[in-house]
Amino acid sequence: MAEPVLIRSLHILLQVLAVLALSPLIPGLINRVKATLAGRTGPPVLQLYHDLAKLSGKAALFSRTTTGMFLAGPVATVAAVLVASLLVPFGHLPAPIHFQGDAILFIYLFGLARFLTVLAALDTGSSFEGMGSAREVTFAPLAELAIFLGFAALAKASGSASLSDLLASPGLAHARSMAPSCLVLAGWAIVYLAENSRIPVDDPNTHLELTMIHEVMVLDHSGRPLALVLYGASLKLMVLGALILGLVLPRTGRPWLDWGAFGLGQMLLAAGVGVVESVTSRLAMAKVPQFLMVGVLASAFAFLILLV
Amino acid sequence: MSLYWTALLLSALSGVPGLFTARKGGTVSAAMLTLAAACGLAEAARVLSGGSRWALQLPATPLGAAGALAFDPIAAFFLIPVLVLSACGSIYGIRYWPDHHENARRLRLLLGLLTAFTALLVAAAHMITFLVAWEGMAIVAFFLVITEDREAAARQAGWLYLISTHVGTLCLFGAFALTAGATGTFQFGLLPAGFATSARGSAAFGLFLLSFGLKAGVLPLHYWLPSAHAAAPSHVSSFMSGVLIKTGILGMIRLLSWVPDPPLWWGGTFVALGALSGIMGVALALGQHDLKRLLAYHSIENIGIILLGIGLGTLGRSTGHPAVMALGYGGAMLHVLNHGLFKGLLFLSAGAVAQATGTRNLDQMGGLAKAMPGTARAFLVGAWAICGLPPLNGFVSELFIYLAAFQALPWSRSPWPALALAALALIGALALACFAKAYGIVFLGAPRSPAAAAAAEAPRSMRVPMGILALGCLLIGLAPGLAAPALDRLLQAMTGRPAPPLATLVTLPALTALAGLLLALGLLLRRWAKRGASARDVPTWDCGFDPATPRMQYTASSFADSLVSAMPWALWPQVRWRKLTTLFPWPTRYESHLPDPVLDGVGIPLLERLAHRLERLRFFQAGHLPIYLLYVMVTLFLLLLWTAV
Amino acid sequence: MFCDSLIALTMLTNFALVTTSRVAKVIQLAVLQGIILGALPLAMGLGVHPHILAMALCAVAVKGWFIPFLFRRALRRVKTQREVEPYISYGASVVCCALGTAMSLMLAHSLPLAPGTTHPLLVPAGLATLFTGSLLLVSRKKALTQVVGYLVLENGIYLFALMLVEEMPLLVEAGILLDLFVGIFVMGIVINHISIAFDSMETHHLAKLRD
Amino acid sequence: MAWYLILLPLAAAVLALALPRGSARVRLLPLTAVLHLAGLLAALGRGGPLRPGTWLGLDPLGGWVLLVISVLFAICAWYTPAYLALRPNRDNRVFVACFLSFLGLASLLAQANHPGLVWVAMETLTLATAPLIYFNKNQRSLEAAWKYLMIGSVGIAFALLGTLFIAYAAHMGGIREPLYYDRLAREAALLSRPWLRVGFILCLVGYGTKMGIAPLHTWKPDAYGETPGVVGALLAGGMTSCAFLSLLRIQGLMAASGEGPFSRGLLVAMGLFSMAWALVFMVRQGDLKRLLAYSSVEHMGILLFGVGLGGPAVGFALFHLAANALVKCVLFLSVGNIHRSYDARQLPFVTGAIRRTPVSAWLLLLGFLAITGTPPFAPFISEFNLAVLGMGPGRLWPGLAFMALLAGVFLAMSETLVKVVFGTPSRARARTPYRDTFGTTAPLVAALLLTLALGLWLPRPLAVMLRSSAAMLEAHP
Repeated sequence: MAEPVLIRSLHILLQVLAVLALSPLIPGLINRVKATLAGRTGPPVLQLYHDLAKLSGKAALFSRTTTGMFLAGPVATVAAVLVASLLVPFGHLPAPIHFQGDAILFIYLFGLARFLTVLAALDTGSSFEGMGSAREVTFAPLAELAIFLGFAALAKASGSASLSDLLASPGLAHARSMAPSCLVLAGWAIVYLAENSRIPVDDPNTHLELTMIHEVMVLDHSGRPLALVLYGASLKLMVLGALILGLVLPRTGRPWLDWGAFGLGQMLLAAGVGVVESVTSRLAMAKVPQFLMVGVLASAFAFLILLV
Repeated sequence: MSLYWTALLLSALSGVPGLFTARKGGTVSAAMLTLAAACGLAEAARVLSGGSRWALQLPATPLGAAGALAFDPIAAFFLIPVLVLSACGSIYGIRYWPDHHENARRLRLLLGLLTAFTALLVAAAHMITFLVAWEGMAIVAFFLVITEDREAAARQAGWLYLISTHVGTLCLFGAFALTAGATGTFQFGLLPAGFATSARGSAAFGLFLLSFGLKAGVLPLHYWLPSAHAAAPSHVSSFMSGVLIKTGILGMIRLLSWVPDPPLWWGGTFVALGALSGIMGVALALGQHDLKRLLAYHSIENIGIILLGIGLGTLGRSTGHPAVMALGYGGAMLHVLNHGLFKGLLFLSAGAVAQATGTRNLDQMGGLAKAMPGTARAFLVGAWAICGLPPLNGFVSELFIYLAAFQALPWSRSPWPALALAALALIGALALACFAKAYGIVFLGAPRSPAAAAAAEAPRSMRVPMGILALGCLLIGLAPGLAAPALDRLLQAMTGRPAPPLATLVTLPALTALAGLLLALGLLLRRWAKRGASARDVPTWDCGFDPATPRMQYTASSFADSLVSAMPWALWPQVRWRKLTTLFPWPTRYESHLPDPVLDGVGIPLLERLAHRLERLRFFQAGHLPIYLLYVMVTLFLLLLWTAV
Repeated sequence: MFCDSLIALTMLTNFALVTTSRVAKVIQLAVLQGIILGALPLAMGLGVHPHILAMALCAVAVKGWFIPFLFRRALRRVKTQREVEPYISYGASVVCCALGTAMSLMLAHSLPLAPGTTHPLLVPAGLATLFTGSLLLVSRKKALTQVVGYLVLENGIYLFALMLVEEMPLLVEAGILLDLFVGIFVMGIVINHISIAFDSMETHHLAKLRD
Repeated sequence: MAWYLILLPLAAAVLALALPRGSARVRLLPLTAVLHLAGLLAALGRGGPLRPGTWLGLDPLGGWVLLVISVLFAICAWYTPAYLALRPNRDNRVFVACFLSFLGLASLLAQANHPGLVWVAMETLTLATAPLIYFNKNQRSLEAAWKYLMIGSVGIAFALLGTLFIAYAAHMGGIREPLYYDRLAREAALLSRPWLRVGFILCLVGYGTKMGIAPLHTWKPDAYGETPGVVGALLAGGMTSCAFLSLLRIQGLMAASGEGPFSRGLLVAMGLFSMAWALVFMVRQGDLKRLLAYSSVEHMGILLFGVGLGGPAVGFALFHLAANALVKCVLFLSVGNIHRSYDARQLPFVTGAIRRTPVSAWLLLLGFLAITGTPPFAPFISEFNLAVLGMGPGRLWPGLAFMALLAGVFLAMSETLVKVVFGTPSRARARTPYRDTFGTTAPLVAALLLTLALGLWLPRPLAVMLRSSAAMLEAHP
């Protein structure tokens, strides 16, 4: 540990603050790009901050049918993603907390969030929310599989199960690992869209309950719980974005430059999502598994290439 | 040693006083089994914390059969779930299966015997002793499965279990014959080097795998398990699922401890079987409507996870990677304990639910979290743990196995580590779907039947054992460092040489810290979210139409439908409904059912056809004396021909 | 020489037995065969041993008088006297019997005989008679004919036993006599029971117990 | 030589024929049984090697088999009074006399030291048991007795021919009368091989028919099915043991003359075939007594298999003889009780026995578990070790086939038994006044406990006896 403790602490602090404070920017960016491409003015970039502030002051409605589980969904999402954010490296510095197996914990924290979100949805007794949660759990296994196969491909060289090591692998820079890394990137990009409920898997802006996945699960939330839901969604964008950026960002060797690259990367990613959402249309529900399967296969091939 | 024997005797006799009293038999039995658990756990803790182990040679009988017991860390480790679950089960049984039940006395007596036989089995160090305990346990369990023998389903389940376990025992005969042939003794011990790779060694491995696989419910040998677990009283199911099927794992561990040089393909076989059991187990669980059958299929899934760990450990051992070995075996062993705790917990709470609602059908339940908050919390802890979600114990053991797979990736030229990894990921996600369904449909939403609406909380004596098991799940999940030294000793006993300590391979304190952080954040946010203004007496969002009725809720079938119908090639779901054709259709019904592909798809039709074929041979015994005499002549003729040739 | 012709006669009765359809006739033939066999030890010059003489006399008495008596008594009680359609037709029976006799000759040929055996024909004849008895047992439908078959089977053993009767009288005589007396006696009793219980002696009545 | 072992039961049989009152006759049974068992134990205790050159003598092999039969008889005799009390309208004169003479003839057979005498005993045994099968005196039992008698007589005739062939083999070798077994075994090298081989085959078919190995067993299901359970027990445990002993004597000769490998191969093949054939008929066998009959066929196959394996397996086969006899006794008697209670013994009619005749049903279930090799009952010891030895060095398939067949048999038997024992008794079936009483269940419990005891511990003298019996069958030229 040549790195002075102070600098390291500063980096950690920066990462935590970035996650806490800046993630609501990302949905704003995406919406802005979409609006621009559609020729509209669109909501301001900071719209989500306004929404969160407004919702914090509003009364929350709790249906008669619900139990304490109803609140657990939004709460757990935010808590789990926050903890997960400590495990993923932003830029190319090691994550604030890193140890063997943090990659697994990372994924399982998302699993936890999903579990409680689904239960919160079922807690309302609404058939819409049951439908949404059924869809959620149907697509999630494929997404998880794609991520883990990507891990397998990345760990083929190091055998490490820590995100900080996995994402520090040579990646695109190295000729031999170029093709696998591209495939993993493709697979993870699909997962990124799916996990964050973006087009072509899900449409965050839809208003028809029957076609929703994630949005329909949180249909009954209002007030502060809804604020948590929205905040959690933006956190997920940021944290999963970091995972993808780890694969593609060039290594500068200078921490502050890395930070800059990371920030730029997050913005580009958001812009990319906006572009994708503008130029593609929603997939039919039955096609979603096939789309995710492409992601799984991409990751699987990445591993298989390394095996031969 | 005396503590172990005290535990054994107390458990064996725990049902006896109840035979002679009209009331309080359950309490006495629970007290004795709890005392037995205290004694046995003390002994296990002593050995696992480095205390001296003991061995005992029983006197040989004139026919050469002898017996031996050895209380080593393996035995001590496996003894823990045995005693914990039997004690919890017996306390639970006081009110769950009270004295006025037809079979209450028999049930208590048998539960004690089952505990004693299983406790004997874990310490058996001789093939005869092992077989006696093994078969004793199986037969007693058969009587327990068939407790409610007035019901045809229970009889069928019991029979299926009985024949499966006996076939397993016979395979064990053969496997022991081959190993005893190699060592020249019935005593457990190291097999000569090279035996494992020989043809006889492979045959023995195959037979062991059949036998232990049948016991453990490894797919495709799991076919007996769902119906047996569903038919048995819930505290027996909890013991069977938590402990009894693990004796198959115990057998595999014992086998691996005798083999100095397991071939590479053994590990591969374990991984392949583990992946198959895990994925198919959970996929089949998804389509179940019967709560206990659903849990039973999850036992198959968890056996798959354990096998993945054993397989990776064996791969690591064969190739000389001690870290992979320690992580694989360690994870598998910890999962044995963990699964005992959370599956025991789940079965106990499922039993409470079934008793309160009078049905095991998920689609008749709903909204029970309000009526049975304690049971709901217990089930939630179990579900949380079994999905392997942090910060509970299921996550820790799965993490070990994941790490073994990760560490095996760089050097392995085989696809096994990656398969293990992918399988674990898939299993985890599917298990999550399944338990979201189970908890959501049973406890959340609105009651789907009058019985569910009228349900009442289980009595305290049933909730206490659930609480104990839930605490166990939490404890291991939050402080896995406590279990690590015991696992290290277990591994050393198993492989005969010191393995790298697990604590050096996994940063266990980080897990504890992060779990704490997660809980703290959760509590903080929850407080914040609750502090705002709220309105509580409102209906669920109904799109502005008439209020939704409970019948409109998603059911267990509809929840799982999209997943189950995505895998028709593996699951063979059966759907019965009339397609709507006209513009103004009549009311129609939709039923989906997920039969077991091995039992209902292959096994029963095959046996049916075989039996039919054999029945056709009956014409050989058609009652005509001349024909019978002809058999005598023909036999004589053929034998003479044999002599001439 | 005389004794060889007696043996040949026995084998002829075998053929006669398998072609006869009337039950009474079958009994008569069996009686005839019994008497021939009774005479055989005398023809072989074994009559000098009083115990062999006694055995032969016993055999003749049982086979020539006692057994026919029992059979006829049973026969009187039932109507039909003809063997209806045996499992193996009469023509096929003859062929079988011939084949069996040939096989007996072959088997006997492959077994070495003690040096100085005076009547080597006894072995094949015994086996052939045994075979005939077996044939009657498996091909006939009437209980009575079957018992006759058993009697013929016994005759085959008796023929073979004559090879040993001089050297091992005890073994042979005990066996032969016991078989004759007790076996046939008990069978006669059972036959009587059958004819009372079923009013018939068709064995198809006796095929209720089956799987 | 213990004359009284033969004469006592025969005298009792004569007395039974003479006694006018049925109740007094019945009391003769346990009395004779106890005296016989005591006498036998005394004779065995006196021990000493067999005096060579005698017609009768108690060698270890015969002693072991006779001990098994005597114990079995004692249990059956203890049970019979209670059974006969349930059938007051049946005259028991012939029944008791035949029952007693069975014991006398079995004693004769076990002590006979001469092939002819063995044969004579076997033949009379057949005849003495025929009236037992006809006890019910109806058309069905008559048919069973008829088949039993005819098939048995044909078999026994072949055995006589086989005995004569062996005598001729001795004659060729220059061995004169009397052909004591001990003498034949000593001079076995002189026997003419072709005659000996054919003689063995004939005896295998002959005594095999009496034992009831497939496909010579066809009388068995009918005979066991139509007799009272107690006769079934006596036949399945006692008479088959006698026939097996007769065969073993010949097998001893074969081994001593160096023809062991030939005969052993044959025995293994016949044994496995018997098990397989029995299995075919046990599948979906709804009739309890027939099921037990086929189980008996299967266990005869196991005995042959064990003897055929040779070496230490012979001892376990002999042990299995005892184990099988005792457990068969439990099974037949409990099925008999259930039959009494339901007045039926087929499946759709007999269900839920555990609720009507709880003790008998439990005994049936435990007996079934015991016979299928569940530890710690005695059959486990033999079946496990036979499986182990069947997979001993140099061979794998006999053991595997043996185990596969055991598994099949378990599957087939358990299907019927679980249906019979558990569930609810059918309402359509009227209940007879029969209830489990001390007299009809205690003997069974004793037999089961004995089986359990044998499984856990074999007294040293018995073990010695077993070992020297096995040695007699494993003599080398």
